[in-house]
Amino acid sequence: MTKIKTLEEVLTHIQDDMSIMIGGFLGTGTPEYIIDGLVDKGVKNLTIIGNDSGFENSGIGKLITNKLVKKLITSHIGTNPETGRQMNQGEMEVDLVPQGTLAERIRSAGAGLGGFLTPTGIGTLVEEGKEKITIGDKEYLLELPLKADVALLKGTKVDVKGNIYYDKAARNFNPLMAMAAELVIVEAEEIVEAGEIDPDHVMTPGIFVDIIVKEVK
Amino acid sequence: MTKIKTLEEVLTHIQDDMSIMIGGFLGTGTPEYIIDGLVDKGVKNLTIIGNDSGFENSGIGKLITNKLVKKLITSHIGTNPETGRQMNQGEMEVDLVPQGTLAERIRSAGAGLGGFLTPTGIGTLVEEGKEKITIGDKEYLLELPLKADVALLKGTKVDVKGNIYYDKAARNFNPLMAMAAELVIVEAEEIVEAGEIDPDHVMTPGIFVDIIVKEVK
Amino acid sequence: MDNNQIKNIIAKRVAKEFQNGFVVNLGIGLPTLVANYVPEEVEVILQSENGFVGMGPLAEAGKEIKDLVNAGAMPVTLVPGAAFFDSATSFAIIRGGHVDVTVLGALQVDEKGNLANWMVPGSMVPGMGGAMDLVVGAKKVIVAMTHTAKGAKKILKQCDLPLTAKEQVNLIITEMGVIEVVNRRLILREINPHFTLEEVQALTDAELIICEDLKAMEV
Amino acid sequence: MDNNQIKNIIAKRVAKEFQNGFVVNLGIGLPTLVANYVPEEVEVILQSENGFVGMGPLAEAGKEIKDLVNAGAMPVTLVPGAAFFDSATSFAIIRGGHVDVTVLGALQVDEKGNLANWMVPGSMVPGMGGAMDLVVGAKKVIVAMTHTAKGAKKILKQCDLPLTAKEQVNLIITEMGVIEVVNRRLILREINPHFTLEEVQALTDAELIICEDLKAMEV
Repeated sequence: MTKIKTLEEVLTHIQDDMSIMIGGFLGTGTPEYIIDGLVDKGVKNLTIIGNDSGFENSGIGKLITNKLVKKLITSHIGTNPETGRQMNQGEMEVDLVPQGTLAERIRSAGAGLGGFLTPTGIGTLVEEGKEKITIGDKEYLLELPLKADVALLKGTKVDVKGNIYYDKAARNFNPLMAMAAELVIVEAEEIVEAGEIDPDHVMTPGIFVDIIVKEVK
Repeated sequence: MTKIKTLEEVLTHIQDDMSIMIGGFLGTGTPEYIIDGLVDKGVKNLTIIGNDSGFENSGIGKLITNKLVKKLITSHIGTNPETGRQMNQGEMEVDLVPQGTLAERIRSAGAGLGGFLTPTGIGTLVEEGKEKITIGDKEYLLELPLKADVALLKGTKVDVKGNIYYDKAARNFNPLMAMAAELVIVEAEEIVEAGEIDPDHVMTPGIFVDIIVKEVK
Repeated sequence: MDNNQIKNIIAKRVAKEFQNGFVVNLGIGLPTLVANYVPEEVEVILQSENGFVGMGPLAEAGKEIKDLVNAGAMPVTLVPGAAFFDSATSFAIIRGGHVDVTVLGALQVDEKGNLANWMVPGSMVPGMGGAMDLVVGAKKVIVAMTHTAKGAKKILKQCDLPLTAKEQVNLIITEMGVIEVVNRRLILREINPHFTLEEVQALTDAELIICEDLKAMEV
Repeated sequence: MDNNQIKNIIAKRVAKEFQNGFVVNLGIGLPTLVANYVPEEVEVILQSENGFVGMGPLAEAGKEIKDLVNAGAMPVTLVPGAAFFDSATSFAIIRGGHVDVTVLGALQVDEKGNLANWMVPGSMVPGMGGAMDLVVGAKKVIVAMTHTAKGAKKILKQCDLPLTAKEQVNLIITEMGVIEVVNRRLILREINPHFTLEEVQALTDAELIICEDLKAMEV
C-alpha cells in the first residue's frame, strides 16, 4: 500500500471550493509542482491558508494570478500586488492574521486544542469579533483553531512511510499544516527508503502524511 | 563568556524554596548528576515540576526520598511508592496533571501564551477550580501556563553555544522546559564546538540555555 | 483459565480490531501483550507517549539501547520509519485525533462509556499519566481488562471511582466477551463459548443487550 | 544628508543598543542595515522569524544556498551555532519574551508608545506579518525610521492609522535623535548636532521632554 502517487492522482483529490493549507514562506518550502497542477486543472473558489501570498508568478501567488482563490487567510500580502488589487476590487476576500497567531492556530487544530490565549493583537483591529480574557492583570485574545480539507507540503527528503525532513528555512509552516488537514500531501524533492532518515531527524512523522508525490521540474 | 560551568557553580544558583522543572521520563533524559548535587547540597522546600517522580533511587525520586520537595507537579507517581507515602501522610503536596496538559502548560509559558483550551479532563476531578469554555458544541477546560525559576535539562550532545541534541526518547519534556524557566541549566553527556551539531538537528536552540555542565559519572 | 491465559485471550481479540496503517497506543500491562497478536499482513504503527512512533518489540537482553525505552521504561526496539518528538508533539498527536486506537486497562467502566483507571481515593493514586489525553483524543478507545477483579464487578451501571474521562469508551474486551458501548448502552457482540449468557450477565453490573448477531469469541 | 546617509546614521545608532549575547530580530528594510554596525566585540544572535537563529550576513552573489533565506526572501549565511525550527517555535521564541530587541520601521508612532506599521486603509495593506507578535513579545522594541515621511510628521500625539500594537514601543531612533518612551511621554535623550531642539520639535507632533542629561547623537 504505497503512499507514492502521480500528480494526476493527487489532483483527483482536490476539488473546487476546498480549503487548502500550503506550506512555505515567500516560496521557500512551497510545493510549486502541485500548485502548477492546480493551476492547470483550474480548481476554483479555493480558500487558501498560507503565511503569505508569494509573488505574482511563484508560490501561492500563481493561484491568485489565475483567479482560483475565493478567500485567502494569511499574514502578509505585501510582496504580491495582485493580491492587494483583487482584495481592493472585492474579487477576493483576505483575512489578515498575525504570523505567530496563524502558526499557533494551525498547531492548535492539529493538537486537538479548542484555542489559545495570545497577547498579540490586543488594542488593534485584530481584536474585532474576538473574546478577550484577562488572566492575572494581562489581557489576551482567545484565538480559535484553523483546519483545512487539504494540506500541501514541500519536503526536502521524504521516506516511503511519509516521514519528512525539511532543509534549513524550508521547514516553516509545513510541520504544523501536516497535523491540521483531513488529507495531507507532500511534494518530495527526494524520496528515500524507510529508515534512511534518522528517526531523531524526522521533522514530520509519517503518520500525518497520506500521499507523497515526487517533484518534477 | 563561556556558558560551561562546574557543578559547584551551578549549585550556587539553586536555593531553598525555588520552583524547578526537571526534564525526563522515568529517568530517561533526566539530569541525574545535577540532582545528586542538589541532594548533596540539601536545598529544600522545593517545588518540582516533572513528568513523573521516577523511582525511589533515581531521577526526581532522589529529591523526594531525601525530603527536599515541598510540592510536586506531575502526571504520574505510580512508580515511586515513597511519593504516595509522603502525599498520603501530608508531608508533600502533590498536584496531578494530565501528561498532555502538563506538557502544553509548560510550552504555553515558554511561548508567551496566556493559556489554552483542552478537552482533556472534562467530566473528571481535573475540572476543579478551572474555567470551562464552550466552543461550538464542545466543552474545554482553560488551562494556564506553568513557569519555573530554574529548568534542569539533560542533553545528549550540547555545543558551547548551548544548542542541544537529545538522543531518541531522551527528548520528552526537555525542549519545553528549556523555554519556560528564568534560568536554564543543561547537563551534557558530551560538549562539542559550535557548529558540530547540524543546525537542522538542533532540538533546543542555544538562546534558551544559560549554563552547561558536563555530566560526571 | 489461569491469569496468563486470560490475558492472552483478551490481547489476541483486541489485535483483531486493528487495520492496516493504524496508529495505536498500547497502555502498560495487559495492553502491551496485544502487539504479540497483530497479524503479519496488518501493519500497525505503535505510538509511545514518551515520544515516538514506530516502536518495535521489547529489546532482547543484552541488546538494550540507551534512551530507547517505552512509556513504562522498558527497553524496546524500533521499526524502519520510526520518528522521535518531544512531549508536546507526542500529546498533540494523541489529543489531536491522530491515534486510531488506544488500548487501556480499567478499574471500572460503565454503560455510558465512562472510564475510571487512575486513582482509588485514600489508597492507590498512581496518577493519570497520559491516560486522560489518550482516552479523549484517540479515535477509538478499547478497554482491555479481566471481566472482574477478585470477584468484584468492573463493568458497572455507573462508575463510583474518580473518572479518567466521560463517555469516551467505545469497546470493552474481557475474557468473557466483546462489549460495544452504543448510545450509553452496552451491546454484547461476542461471547467466549466457555461461558453462558447468564454467567456473563451475572458478573456484569450494567445490563447487557444481546446483539442479534451475537458471535462466538475466538479464544 | 541624502537618504542613504540618513539610514546609516540611524542604523549605526541602533547598533549601540545591543549587548553581548542579545537575541535580536531586525525587520526588513532599514533595520537590516543595523547588522553592519554591530561592534566586533559584541556578539549578537540574529533571529529570523521564518525559522532560525544564528543568521549571518547576506550571501555573496553566486554563493547562495537553497532554502537559506531571511524573512525577506534574501539569501543569507549562517554563523556557527545556528539552529532551525518551525514557525510555531519561531513565534514561541518571539511571543515568549526570548528576543531581547526587535528593530522595526514605522509609519507612525505616538507618545504612548503605540505603533502603526501594517496598513493604510484604502491604499497600502501589506499585512502585519510577524510584526504584531514581535512588538508584543520582544523585551525591547526599537523603532528605527526617518523622522518624517515626505515632510509629514510620524511621531505623533496619537496614531491615526490602525495600530500594530498598543503601548509597546520603548525607543525611537531617527536621524534627528534618540527618543525614549517613558510613562506615555517622549523623552529626547540624544540629538543629532546638525539639528537644533527647535527643529526637532517642529518636525515632531508630540511634545518632546528634553532629558536633563541630553547628549549629542554620534553620527
